[in-house]
Amino acid sequence: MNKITPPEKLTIKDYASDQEVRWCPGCGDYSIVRAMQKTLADLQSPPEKTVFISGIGCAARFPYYMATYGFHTIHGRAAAIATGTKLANPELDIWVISGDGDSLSIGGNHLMHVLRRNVDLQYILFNNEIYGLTKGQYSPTSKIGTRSPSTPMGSIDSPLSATLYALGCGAKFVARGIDTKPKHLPEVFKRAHAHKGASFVEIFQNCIVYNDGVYDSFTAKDVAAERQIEVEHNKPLIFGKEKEKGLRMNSDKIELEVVTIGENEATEKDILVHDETNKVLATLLAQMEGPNFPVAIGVLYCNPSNTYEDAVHAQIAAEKKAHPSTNINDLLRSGPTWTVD
Amino acid sequence: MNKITPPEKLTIKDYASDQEVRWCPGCGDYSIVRAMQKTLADLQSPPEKTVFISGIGCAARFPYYMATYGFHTIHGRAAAIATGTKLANPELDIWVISGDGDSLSIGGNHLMHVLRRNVDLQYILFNNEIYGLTKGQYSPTSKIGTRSPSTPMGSIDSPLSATLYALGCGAKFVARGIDTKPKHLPEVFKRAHAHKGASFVEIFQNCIVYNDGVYDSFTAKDVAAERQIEVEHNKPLIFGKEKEKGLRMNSDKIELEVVTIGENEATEKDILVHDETNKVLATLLAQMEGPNFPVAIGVLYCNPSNTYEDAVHAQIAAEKKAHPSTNINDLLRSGPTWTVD
Amino acid sequence: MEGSTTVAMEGAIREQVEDVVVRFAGDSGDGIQIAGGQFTLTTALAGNDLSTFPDFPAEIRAPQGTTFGVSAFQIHFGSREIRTAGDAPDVLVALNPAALKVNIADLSKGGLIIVDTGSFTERNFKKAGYNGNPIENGSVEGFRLITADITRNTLEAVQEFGLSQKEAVRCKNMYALGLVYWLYDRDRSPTTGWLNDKFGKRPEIANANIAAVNAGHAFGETIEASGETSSYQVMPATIEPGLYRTITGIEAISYGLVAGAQKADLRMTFAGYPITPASAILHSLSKLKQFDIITFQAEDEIAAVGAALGGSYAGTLGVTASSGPGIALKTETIGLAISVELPLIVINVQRAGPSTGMPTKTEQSDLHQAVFGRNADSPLVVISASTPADNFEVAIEAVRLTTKYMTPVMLLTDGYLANASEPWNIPDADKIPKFPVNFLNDTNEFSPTKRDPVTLARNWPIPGTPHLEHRIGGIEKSYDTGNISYDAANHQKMTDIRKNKIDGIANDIPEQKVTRGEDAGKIAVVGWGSTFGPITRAVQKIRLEGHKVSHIHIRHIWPLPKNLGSLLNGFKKVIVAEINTGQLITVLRSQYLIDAQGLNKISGQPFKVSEVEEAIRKSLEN
Amino acid sequence: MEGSTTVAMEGAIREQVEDVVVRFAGDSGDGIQIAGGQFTLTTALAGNDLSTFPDFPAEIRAPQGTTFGVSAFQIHFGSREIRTAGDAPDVLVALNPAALKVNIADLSKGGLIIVDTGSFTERNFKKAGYNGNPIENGSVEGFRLITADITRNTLEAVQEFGLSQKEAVRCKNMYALGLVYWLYDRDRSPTTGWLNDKFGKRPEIANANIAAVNAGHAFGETIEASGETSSYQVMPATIEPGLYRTITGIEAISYGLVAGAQKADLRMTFAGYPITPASAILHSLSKLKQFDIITFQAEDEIAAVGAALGGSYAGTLGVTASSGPGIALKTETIGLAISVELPLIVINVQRAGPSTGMPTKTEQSDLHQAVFGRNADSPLVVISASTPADNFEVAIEAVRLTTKYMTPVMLLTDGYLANASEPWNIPDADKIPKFPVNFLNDTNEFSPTKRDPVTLARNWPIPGTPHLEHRIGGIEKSYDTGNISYDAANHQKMTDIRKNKIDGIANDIPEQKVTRGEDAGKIAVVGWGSTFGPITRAVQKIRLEGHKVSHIHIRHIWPLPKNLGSLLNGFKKVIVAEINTGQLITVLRSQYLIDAQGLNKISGQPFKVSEVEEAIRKSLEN
Ligand SMILES: Cc1ncc(C[n+]2csc(CCOP(=O)(O)OP(=O)(O)O)c2C)c(N)n1
Ligand SMILES: Cc1ncc(C[n+]2csc(CCOP(=O)(O)OP(=O)(O)O)c2C)c(N)n1
Ligand code: SF4
Ligand code: SF4
Ligand SMILES: [Mg+2]
Ligand SMILES: [Mg+2]
Repeated sequence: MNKITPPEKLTIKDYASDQEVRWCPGCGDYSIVRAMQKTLADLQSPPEKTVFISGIGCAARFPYYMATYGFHTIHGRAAAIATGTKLANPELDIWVISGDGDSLSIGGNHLMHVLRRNVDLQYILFNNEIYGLTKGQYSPTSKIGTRSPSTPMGSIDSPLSATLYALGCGAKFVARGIDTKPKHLPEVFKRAHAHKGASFVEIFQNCIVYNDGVYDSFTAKDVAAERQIEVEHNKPLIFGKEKEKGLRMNSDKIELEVVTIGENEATEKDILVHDETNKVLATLLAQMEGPNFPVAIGVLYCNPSNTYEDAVHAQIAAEKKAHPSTNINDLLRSGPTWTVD
Repeated sequence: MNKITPPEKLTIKDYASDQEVRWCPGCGDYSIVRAMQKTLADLQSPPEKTVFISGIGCAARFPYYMATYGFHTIHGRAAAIATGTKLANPELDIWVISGDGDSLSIGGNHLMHVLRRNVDLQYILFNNEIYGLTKGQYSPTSKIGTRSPSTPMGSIDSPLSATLYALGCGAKFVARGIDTKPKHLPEVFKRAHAHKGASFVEIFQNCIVYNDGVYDSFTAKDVAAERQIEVEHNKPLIFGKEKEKGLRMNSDKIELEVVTIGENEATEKDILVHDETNKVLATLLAQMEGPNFPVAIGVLYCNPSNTYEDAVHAQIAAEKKAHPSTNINDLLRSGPTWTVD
Repeated sequence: MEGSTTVAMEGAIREQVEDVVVRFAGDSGDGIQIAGGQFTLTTALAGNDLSTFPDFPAEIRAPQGTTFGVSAFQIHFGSREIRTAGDAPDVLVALNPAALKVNIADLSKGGLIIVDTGSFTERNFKKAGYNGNPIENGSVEGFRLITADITRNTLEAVQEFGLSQKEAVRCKNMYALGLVYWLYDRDRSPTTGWLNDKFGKRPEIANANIAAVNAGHAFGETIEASGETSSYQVMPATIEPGLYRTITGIEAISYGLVAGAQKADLRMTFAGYPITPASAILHSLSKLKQFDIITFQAEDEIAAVGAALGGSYAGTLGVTASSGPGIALKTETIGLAISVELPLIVINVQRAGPSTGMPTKTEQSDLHQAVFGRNADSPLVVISASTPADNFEVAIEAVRLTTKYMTPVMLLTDGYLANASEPWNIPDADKIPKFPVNFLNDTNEFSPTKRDPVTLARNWPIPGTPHLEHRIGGIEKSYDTGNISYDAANHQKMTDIRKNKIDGIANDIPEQKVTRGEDAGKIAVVGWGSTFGPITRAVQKIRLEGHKVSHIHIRHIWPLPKNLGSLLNGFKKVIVAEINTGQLITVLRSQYLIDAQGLNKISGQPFKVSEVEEAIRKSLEN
Repeated sequence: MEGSTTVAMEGAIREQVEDVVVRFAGDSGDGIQIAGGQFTLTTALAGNDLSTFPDFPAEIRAPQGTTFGVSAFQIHFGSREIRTAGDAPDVLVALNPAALKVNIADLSKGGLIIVDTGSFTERNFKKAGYNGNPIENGSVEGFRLITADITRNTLEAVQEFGLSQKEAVRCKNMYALGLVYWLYDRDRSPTTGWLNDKFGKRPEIANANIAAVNAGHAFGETIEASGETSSYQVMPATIEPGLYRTITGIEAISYGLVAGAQKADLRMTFAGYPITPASAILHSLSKLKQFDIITFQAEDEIAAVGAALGGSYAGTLGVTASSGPGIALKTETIGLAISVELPLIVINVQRAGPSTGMPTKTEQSDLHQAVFGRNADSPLVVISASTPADNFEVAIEAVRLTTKYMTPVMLLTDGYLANASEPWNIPDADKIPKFPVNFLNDTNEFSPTKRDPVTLARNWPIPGTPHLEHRIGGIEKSYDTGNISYDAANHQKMTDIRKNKIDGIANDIPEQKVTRGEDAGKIAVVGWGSTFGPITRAVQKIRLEGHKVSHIHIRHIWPLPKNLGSLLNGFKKVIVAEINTGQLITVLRSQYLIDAQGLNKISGQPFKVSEVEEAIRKSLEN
């Protein structure tokens, strides 16, 4: 075996593989892969213990571009495969990479179960509200009226909210990011990584070819400050160019409302403080949509609980203690036997 | 064809098929089938237009016992098959019957999509927190610690809440019932039936063989009044033997609390009035669990919206208007042609 | 009973018989399987060879007394080699009218029926679909009969132990067992011991059950004394010396997997989704966690095979098990496993289909699915077990091949084999050769698709290994680098490699042996899987008549043993007996262009020996 | 170019050639498919016979200039019958260095290369993996060359129309097209008309493109005048009279389904889940809603086939389409359809595997999956299309069989057939026989499993019909009543019925015809699906040399035509040519015990005529 001395500190470049990137020029995926490489460098994640597992789709090509372990599996099943990998070796640091079709169309059930079971991995969903790889059909997150090759008259089914779905599945960590926020996104990734258990991150990602500008209403530079709210635990839920707006709870209607501080008797005291352990608040934040509400990004919910693989291995350890013999001959001879001679 | 004059009014018996019922004696499914037969009789549903479509499981045997059309399909796929049936013939009145394994384990994804799309059918989930038909393995709704043939040391994964899941999937109608409430259950069924769109009903059902008494903590006669709350639209959320308890919103913590009217300054005015169109309230109600909270039953959420099959057929109608010819020869000759002679 | 002589015994004269088939039958709540299990153990201890067949009702707990709620357990035992659970019962124990109704047609001519008259009520006749009492209306004509009010007698016998009525009635099965113990002169002490063990914490129940066994036995002695009926004796069989146990197919397969993983030096990731009759493997492995086995009940079959493959990816032995419809769902992922060349064992406990079919009934109809049932050119290894105990060896073979060749292995067993049990000469596990896996950690000229020049298996670098970071996936990959490749010539090369790798395994499996008979001759009866018993017995019987008929039983279905073609060519006729409409025969005909004829049965039941015999006779005549 | 003579033409001397293969290639953003499409239409209008093959890159939009972003379109046209897209291009249009790099190896000896020197920059050489300019460093040696700065010339030609730079550059493909129009003396007016139509709302774009076509053409005339190169002429082919159009496989299959549904008097429920290359059927039917077609993009393949089956249950024609991995997911539900005996058409647009494989490349490797790929004994009908237009007829046949026999039908087509196009003598739809479905509404002795005594098809009572309320499901059902049945004899009977029903369809399909050649002879080359073109051309060529070689092309894969066995027995040798490792051959060998030999290729590419020829020659020699 060659003796390779690892460099003192791994840089962003050390996390990039030698494979030519095959996304369309201008695709939002480029910035996400960069954000991920930055994240790993910031975390100094050991490449040999880091595994990217993906399904199928443009997003799912992601593992090829990382100089870590990677498994490009089949459509919709990455969560299930990753569960097996994590159970088999809890030491591995697993990131699942998936698209909105991969995760929420064919793979919705596996996503639900990996979240419910709370397997310790990071599940990153690139939501471009479209099927990129198969050339632009509408997806379960596409807005009503989306014209696509399979819906030439416009789509008619209500889109699923990835984040609300994750909360409904019992996820213990739910966050959101945007492809074009190179500073915010790595921070979200790091929070997801720090959370022990299944961490769900939805990234609003622009597909320049089949769904260009689908998030412009809140990501375009000129409107971003008014249309986004970066939530942070224990910090007031304020936004706007001058941080002049905030969210207030209307407890009669049990719904949020946007207020401008100083207007209509709204004071800073009225502004809700984000509590990332409150699931109902997370639901309220996740529900917010333009044009009347800002879109919430950051960690909407984080409420750690026991992880699945820990419990699995605890049972194995207990059984090993209770039944120390692993001699096959003992096993075969358990129960009634008799001798013929 | 025989001329059969239908009786003036169909009775409960007219909805029962001639097939021998093959559930275990004492199974909760018996009362559900009776409640359904009563519902159909109350509604005078035309048997020829009524279709029961089920997956596989004890619950899924249901269609055999109804004197209507029935399709006992395969495990987890009833929602998908029913979607095709409804699209093909929107005149049919479709009930999907399923178990917790069928719906939330293998079939979770189809359930999500039928709810999201809002296909007009009633989806009835018999939740016995166990796999009955395959002899008692734990299910996605089983409580942590459930000992079963596949979890001899107790199950370790957090159960899914069927109701919260349905809400996360974007369901427009979410209700709950209990097998042993022969008066309440048909009313829930009727509300589900009246709702145009996908109606989701979770029934707490006792499996006497593999999970007996799993709901006793709130269904046992002696505790029911204290541990259940029957919610009704526009009515205050009160419960208790003397209707002396109620639910109050704590808007600082954004959570519900149980109060006793007259105690600790709690007045009737503090008690929340149920608004079945409020999704966050539905989420709060669905989250309630014993011992500190009563379990909410009845219609938690009902907020109708366009149905999928209506939109599908509206597009077809529009295209028929726009392109009235259905002559195949015209179709074949569309686009550039040339003559060889 | 094939041969019988009368011998003088101490005290009584017992008719000696060579082999007997007894079927216990009753309501599913009657404890039939327990009685059967105890009788099996006792019979094994008495030195008989034996084979058993439990037949569960499809319903969990059908309403009492109905025909579809009848549970049965059949045991065939004898002083000769026993290979099947028997064509027709010589003795039928019917604990209620429904049990009589369902089973009487199978009884051998002049067979003995033991009925519990206590359950012969008008209500039960009706439930069973009888018009009146079958004992009185001629329904049992031509059979011998022992009638006993087993219910009442049992209640009397256990009265003193103060059980509840329900508990007391539950001892009925032990009374019936005692009666059959008397009939075949069996030692009651193993059952007594077992009862004391099982109900250690509730001795009153143990004692009541023991009292019931004794009462049943005493009842037999009484009627014998009265000359009504006589009892029998079945001498010990000549059995290879060794330490024995009874083993079911499920136990054998589970133990085989555990042993195989240990031989491969691997931990195991077993992921399953419940389905009859495969769930039992999940249950059984769930209780063996101390062997470093992760058992995972997945959300569906796709997730199960996915998690197993994910487990293999991480460097454990990934295993999944299901039955036909579940296997269908796994095929896409199996294709991925073929493409990425990772170990994966897929166990199919076959059941009657198509679709949901008859889940509790057996069939061998998934061979086509195993060999051909995937999109694209996607060869894998298919092996099969032929007796309950054989599952042990086959499971180990599956582990050997999957790890040595980095290929999925499909292991075919079936509902009959899974539930049936047989006495098993317990092997010495230490003598089973090891085949430890070496994960790659050589970084020299590393490529994930580098191959062993002989086996053509790619090497196995696992996540966690420094400096071997790489990517795998289901897209076609370069032969050289493992990177994605759409190159035409490369796809040809990779397709060829995948095929050649599997074809080459023919060099690493035993040559096909002839189970019974000569290496050439008039007729070869070819079988695979659970038809082993009836075929081998039928061939034995025909051979005793002097015919040159051989039995060839195939374990390795794909690739087939190297010598199989020439072996089959040595026979004038080849009969392929299968519990399907003709599946192995498709493979044999296409591979060897042999005009094999099928013997097929698809009724959810195993072959009877007589059916196979008859087919051979017919073929001999032509 | 197989034959060429020189003829005097008005003004110029044009070399006359019998057939030519032209390949347009460039970056995926270069509009190659559009240029190809236009050239095809014009060529068809000129009276040539033709065949085309588009070859898309796997990536959506790979970085410009890379080899994996190259898109190509090949057309083979001639004055004789054309059956394939051609073995090797005679002319290669390379709009950038990467296109040259990827395609040059395929070019025929001495072929003509047209390059856009405007794209031949250092940066692009590097991206294409060239070390320097290939035109200068000997890479194009042995070929003829037309170099033109197409980019600059185009920009100049369109300058006056005031387009943006991006829009102007996009006209490059039209310039190249104009040049090739000159090369083969083509009429430009169809393209002019098409451009005016397409860009009706932006006439400046239409005009710019027209100007580019004209400029390209003019460039050709200039270099011809200078004597540098000469142009060619391909005379019209002798083609059966009729009204023609070009049709792709996708169009043909969609129209066939629509026509079939109309002939059956049924509405259609088409449910699909996107997958390359099958998605195009969903797209195409989505635009035909006026024909009472419900199109449903399901959440996955399982839901898609489920919804299709649900649609059939309700009394519409349920259809689903996918490719290998998606079909794998559908198999459990197909089993249900077999069990409940409802119509269901499953279209498999095959692609290269295993697993994700090479989604944009073609293969015929899902035949095993279609015929054998389900659990249990679960026969269904398998049919296949052999040319793009043939999909039309085959789709109608699928509708006929699925409704008449109440059975799923698997229709095999492939990526090549789906995307390729050919001229089509448009049939008169009114002459296609009707086969209207009659839903049961007779309540007399009703049972859902009542059968037609001849076809063995069960009747079709649909929900909504008064007094026919009944239950169906995947559990085995009684032959008589349709209720659940676990009876052994009944399962045998039902299994037999399912098999006999499908086997019996052999009486209702055309006998196997010989496509070319005698009904008996030395060699039969047997094919199915998209190998039709190369096989038939190869056989034609060999026959011209006087050999008794026949071509037999099979449409009905299961059941096989009744006479096929005896037909094949009439040949000394049988070669089965397939784009897989040998799948139809398995079926033929096992059915007929014929020692057929396989001709196999698995590179994601169709056969070349020469490859088939060579195989036949080799076989003739032995
Ligand atoms: C079983 C299966 N079904 C379908 C496909 C085709 N397919 C590939 S990717 C994809 C959807 C991609 O959408 P998404 O997950 O949103 O990823 P994106 O390309 O937008 O990043 C589909 C339908 C497949 N590869 N396998
Ligand atoms: C594809 C497939 N997988 C597994 C099974 C086995 N199976 C039948 S029912 C069932 C679960 C039943 O649980 P649930 O849906 O909760 O219904 P219940 O029996 O409790 O009413 C399973 C796993 C099957 N029939 N098909
Ligand atoms: S198709 Fe869309 S998502 Fe896919 S690579 Fe291109 S821009 Fe990105
Ligand atoms: S197993 Fe449970 S759910 Fe199933 S029929 Fe019996 S009691 Fe009911
Ligand atoms: Mg997407
Ligand atoms: Mg259940």
